[in-house]
Amino acid sequence: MQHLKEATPCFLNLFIFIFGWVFLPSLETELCNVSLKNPLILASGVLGLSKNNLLRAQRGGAGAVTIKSVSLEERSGHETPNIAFFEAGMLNAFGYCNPGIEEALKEFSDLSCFEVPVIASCTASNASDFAKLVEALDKLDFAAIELPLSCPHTPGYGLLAGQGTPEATKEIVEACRKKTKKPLLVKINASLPRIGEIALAAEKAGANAITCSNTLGPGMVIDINSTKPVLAFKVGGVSGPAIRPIVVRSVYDLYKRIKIPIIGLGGVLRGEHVIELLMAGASCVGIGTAIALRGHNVFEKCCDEMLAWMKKHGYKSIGELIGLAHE
Amino acid sequence: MQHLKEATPCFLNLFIFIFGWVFLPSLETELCNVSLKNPLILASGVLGLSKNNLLRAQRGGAGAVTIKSVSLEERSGHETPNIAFFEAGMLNAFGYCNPGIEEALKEFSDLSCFEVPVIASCTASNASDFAKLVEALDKLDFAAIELPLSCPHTPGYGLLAGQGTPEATKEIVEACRKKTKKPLLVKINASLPRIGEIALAAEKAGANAITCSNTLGPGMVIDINSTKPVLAFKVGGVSGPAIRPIVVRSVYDLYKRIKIPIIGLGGVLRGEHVIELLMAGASCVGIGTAIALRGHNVFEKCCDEMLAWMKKHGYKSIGELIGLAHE
Amino acid sequence: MNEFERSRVREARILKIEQETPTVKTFELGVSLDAVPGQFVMVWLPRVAEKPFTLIKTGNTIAIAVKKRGGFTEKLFQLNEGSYLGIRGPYGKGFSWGGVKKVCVVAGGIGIAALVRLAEELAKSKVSVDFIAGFRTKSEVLFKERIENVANLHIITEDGSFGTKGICSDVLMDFLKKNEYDKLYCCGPELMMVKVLKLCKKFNLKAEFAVERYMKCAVGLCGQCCLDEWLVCRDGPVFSSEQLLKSKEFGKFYYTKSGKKVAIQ
Amino acid sequence: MNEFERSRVREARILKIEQETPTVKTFELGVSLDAVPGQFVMVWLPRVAEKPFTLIKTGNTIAIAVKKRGGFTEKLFQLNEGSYLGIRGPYGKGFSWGGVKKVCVVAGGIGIAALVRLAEELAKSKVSVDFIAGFRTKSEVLFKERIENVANLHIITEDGSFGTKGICSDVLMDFLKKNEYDKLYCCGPELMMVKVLKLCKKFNLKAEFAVERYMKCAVGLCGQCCLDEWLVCRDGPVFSSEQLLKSKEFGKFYYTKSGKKVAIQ
Ligand SMILES: Cc1cc2nc3c(=O)[nH]c(=O)nc-3n(C[C@H](O)[C@H](O)[C@H](O)COP(=O)(O)OP(=O)(O)OC[C@H]3O[C@@H](n4cnc5c(N)ncnc54)[C@H](O)[C@@H]3O)c2cc1C
Ligand SMILES: Cc1cc2nc3c(=O)[nH]c(=O)nc-3n(C[C@H](O)[C@H](O)[C@H](O)COP(=O)(O)OP(=O)(O)OC[C@H]3O[C@@H](n4cnc5c(N)ncnc54)[C@H](O)[C@@H]3O)c2cc1C
Ligand SMILES: Cc1cc2nc3c(=O)[nH]c(=O)nc-3n(C[C@H](O)[C@H](O)[C@H](O)COP(=O)(O)O)c2cc1C
Ligand SMILES: Cc1cc2nc3c(=O)[nH]c(=O)nc-3n(C[C@H](O)[C@H](O)[C@H](O)COP(=O)(O)O)c2cc1C
Ligand code: FES
Ligand code: FES
Repeated sequence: MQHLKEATPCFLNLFIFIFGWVFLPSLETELCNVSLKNPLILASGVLGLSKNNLLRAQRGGAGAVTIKSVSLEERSGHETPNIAFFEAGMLNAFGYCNPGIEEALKEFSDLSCFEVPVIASCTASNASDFAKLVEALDKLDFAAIELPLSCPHTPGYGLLAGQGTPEATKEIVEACRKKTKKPLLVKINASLPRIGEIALAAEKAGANAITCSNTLGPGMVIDINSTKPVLAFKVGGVSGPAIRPIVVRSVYDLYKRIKIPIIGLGGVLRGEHVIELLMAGASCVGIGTAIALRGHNVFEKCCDEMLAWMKKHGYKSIGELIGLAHE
Repeated sequence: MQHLKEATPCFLNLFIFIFGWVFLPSLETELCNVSLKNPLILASGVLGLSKNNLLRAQRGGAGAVTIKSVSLEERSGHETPNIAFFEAGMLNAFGYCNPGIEEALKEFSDLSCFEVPVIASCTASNASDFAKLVEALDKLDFAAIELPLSCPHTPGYGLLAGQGTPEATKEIVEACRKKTKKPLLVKINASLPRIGEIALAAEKAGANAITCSNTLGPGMVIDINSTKPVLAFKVGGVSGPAIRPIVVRSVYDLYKRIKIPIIGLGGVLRGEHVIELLMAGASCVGIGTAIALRGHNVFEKCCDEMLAWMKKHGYKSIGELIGLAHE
Repeated sequence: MNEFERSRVREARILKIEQETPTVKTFELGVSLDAVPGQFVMVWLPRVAEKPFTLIKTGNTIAIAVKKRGGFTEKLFQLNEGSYLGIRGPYGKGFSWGGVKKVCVVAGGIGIAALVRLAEELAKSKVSVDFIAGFRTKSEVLFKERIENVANLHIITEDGSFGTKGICSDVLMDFLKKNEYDKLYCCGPELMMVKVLKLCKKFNLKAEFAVERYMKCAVGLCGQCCLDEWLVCRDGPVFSSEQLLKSKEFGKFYYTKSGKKVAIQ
Repeated sequence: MNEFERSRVREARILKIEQETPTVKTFELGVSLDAVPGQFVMVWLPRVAEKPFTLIKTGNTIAIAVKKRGGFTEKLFQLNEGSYLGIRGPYGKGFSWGGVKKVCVVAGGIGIAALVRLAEELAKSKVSVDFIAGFRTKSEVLFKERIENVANLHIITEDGSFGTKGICSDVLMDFLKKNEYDKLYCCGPELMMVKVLKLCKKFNLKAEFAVERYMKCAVGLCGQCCLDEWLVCRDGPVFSSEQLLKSKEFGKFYYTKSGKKVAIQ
């Protein structure tokens, strides 16, 4: 009897453990050998100017956070208005405002306050400047470095510097690859018809993952009462719900063409949208604009929605969902 | 006295006439020398299978109507689902279902029941087939013929046949130009980065107007509960509010590059959206998807909204609005 | 919620399947939906197709009655309970019965699916209902108990194997002679509906008919389902006798999957 | 209405301009808007820029008080009645005054713009208000009548040309010694607010401060307006003394247009 009495709680624990293992879904995952508590990544340029900004996103439940893209020199960016809204999303044209690499190196020199991986992002007009930035960022504790070759609204950068081609992608990624052993993420633009070739070029040149997508377009919103485009720069990149179907299709296409993982990004508002991108083939999913709608804990909210859906439908892990729409 | 008594109503009439002329805005306009009672055109593929369909749009207030694109042979198109919705618009992949040119020639042989111009639309896989279709359509009473070189979801046609390049555009438009004196409208896709060059090629080859835009993307909507893309063809062209800013920007860009008029098309739901596209540089504005939201009299509703806005802001004619955002 | 949100696919797994007749199964689906009798939903079987079906039950769960005809319905018949279906809708304009006291309902074959909820709603509104239901043969008789509960059911079979032998329109003539109705409701093969419409005209009786056309979008965009200037998905599927008497296509033409206009035989 | 709709630019033509002091003009704008005192709008002058301004009037029309500082405000000063402005908002968290009976309000310079509606609302809630308003010199005194109507106004000028000579924080010390307040509200130059915060701590008085930071998006996306982990556009501009006492950046750092962190002098 004594024997049994002691054994009971032990059995119970085991039972609870097995029960939990069998029935409770987990959101844990990994990207380029970096483990993440959930697949949600704060998109570059949204918050991310300062460590404090990023801490806020961490507190809001992000699985990883990305800094705002930094350039060699300080840039104050385009004049305001930098954003314009329409009923299905928004346009932005900040023009890569950022304090420059020197300030960024100071701001992000100590990342010990982060419990989640911090991803760097840098932008330049040519391959050698990209390489310089990557070399500098390599020295800090970033988990990975993202190269946005796809901004649609900053003269001298991204698409407006002709970076949205397989050739330019190859050149830039190769130059950066020499400067770091950290995972390199290449951010592309789903607006382009040749994304498959661009992603393949990045993969061949040594990129470790593709982020798809930057803002689309560009687009324009005209305020008819003043007869003027709202944005000071007139045009801006489209983000939010409006772009999600195009991003889903792009991720779906890339999943068939490349072997490196994909970060799906664009128009995610809810946990169900995260799952949609995972099923299309994304390994992780970025969130930006949704913060304006659902607050800084949108990550937490999406996680709750994902867990509820996974429980209801009997999925236990993120891995089961990735690429499921291809089957 | 007698003299005066008789004169009064005459003065009054004159006064009312002048008052009307001074204060009441007019929506009348013209496109390629065809006069229109308002600048709203039923988009191709939306209704347009039959004369009856088009009569419904005419009754709903359209200033002109376009038939669904017709091909040489009968096509039953893609399997259903042909449409998929998301919160900011929809995707369609009908795959150019149509009864073929022979049936179309019967259906549209007598257009005398129309009070508004009827525009033909035809689609083919190559320039010589396009020319055959244009030759056939030229015989009927269509006010113009539209060439959609931009469908993103039908193998063998539009973008999936490589028609979205300046070279292909030139070849197709030149071939069609030889077969008709009617205005030729070339429909392009704002998803493409080179729309300026494509439109210029069309203009040089003899096109009389550019319709911008076809559906964007393509995009994909995945139903996460079944893990499957909703559309039978998996991907489809995006229409509705989601695409409006990209269409506005494209029209704005084209207005600076080409001399022929532009038909702005994409995401228009309200009169204010029509005015936004006119200010961007469109001479006329197409409406498609909005019918699903606001019914077949969406044209009438948009006209009312335009008139109310024009009255409030002191505009008297459509001509005053075209390109206003460029000033 | 705008029309876009409303038209997103919803999960509607099959809760229960019943073989009602050799060619008809009913499917109860796990999704909650309200709709007026006569409205329909688009039913999607992933990787197969999406087709319109009338709702024979609404509320916390919904149900449809399906007659095996071609590729899609055959695939539906192979499904088991628990299988995934997606639905969107409800779409269309349903029946109306304001101010009526005594009505006649005429159903032909699977057309009864559009009328069974109507009969129940009419009974709830204390309307007296004569329900004439025609089938090919005894084994095809559908919803007998459900309709007997709410209406005076008169079953007709073409081969006389059950109820009166004959076709609906013949029997209807008798009913119209003997009774004073406020309104008539009808759904069935189009040529039968044409006959019923003629009788209604003769007896000066107002009526509503549920019409079928090939449908693709169900939101009034593709033009596929047109009947004269109307779109069946949006202006119908229920049309009034006044409308149909003006129609040049009712009973005469419909449009195939490609949009080709063909004659109804 | 979602946040996207809410943030679309609205036409807000200038109805009335008044030169209040040599450096401050008030603009009444033709747009209807409700907002809590302390909330702000983004004001867009096409082809110039878009900047944040507190609402000093809400309802059928709104109004802002603008101090001429740099490029944008200079352009605003050149406008005439009838000129076009666009606005979006209101944004941010305003002041709260649940359960208070007697309060002290401390305004420095144009900071009074954030507090004038608060004083009026407090008066409506029968709260007794001591309002200390500091200005550089007599000609800069703003909203004297409006505030005298609803509060005990104590004007202070740095050069003594009107009211008490001195700075707000000195005078405030006296008030705190002589009165028992339930809460204090403050807006003004940040270094002045730091001093007021210290006094509040000393007297164990709860307080709320309206803080300024460089703003671009106003919807919590760009990170430009951050104060520690908070975003002034979304979590502020009104912060509680508890929050600010924990802050490592209040009174010390802000971020310039490029996002560069610089010290406040
Ligand atoms: C508003 C409406 C409500 C309907 N309600 C029911 C119902 O409750 N029960 C029921 O059994 N059937 C109903 N139908 C018909 C049903 O949609 C078709 O029987 C079904 O689509 C047949 O598909 P299939 O592939 O099995 O047959 P097929 O061999 O493809 O076709 C058989 C017949 O069905 C018609 N059909 C096929 N596809 C469609 C389509 N997409 N839209 C319309 N007709 C089509 C064809 O005209 C053909 O005559 C309804 C149709 C409409 C328009
Ligand atoms: C929440 C909030 C409410 C405000 N309410 C008022 C008000 O009611 N009345 C008023 O006169 N001023 C108010 N301001 C400040 C006002 O926005 C700036 O004074 C104005 O933008 C100065 O612009 P400028 O181009 O004329 O001057 P600049 O020469 O560009 O700058 C002068 C000062 O204004 C600040 N400033 C400039 N641009 C911005 C910006 N986009 N966001 C924040 N600060 C900026 C700068 O830090 C600088 O110290 C408010 C600011 C904030 C953040
Ligand atoms: C305000 C804002 C600023 C952005 N800045 C950057 C940037 O600096 N670098 C970058 O790579 N992407 C930038 N982006 C793009 C986002 O990272 C993201 O790719 C895009 O917004 C789509 O995602 P969303 O719909 O979830 O916002 C920015 C987006 C927004 C809305
Ligand atoms: C259901 C549907 C069918 C369409 N079919 C065609 C077509 O046959 N030919 C064509 O040129 N465009 C076709 N289009 C594109 C439209 O003409 C239009 O360019 C596009 O939908 C954008 O406008 P909207 O947002 O107002 O719908 C179709 C669009 C829809 C929604
Ligand atoms: S099914 Fe498309 S219009 Fe009716
Ligand atoms: S102004 Fe952009 S986050 Fe506050």
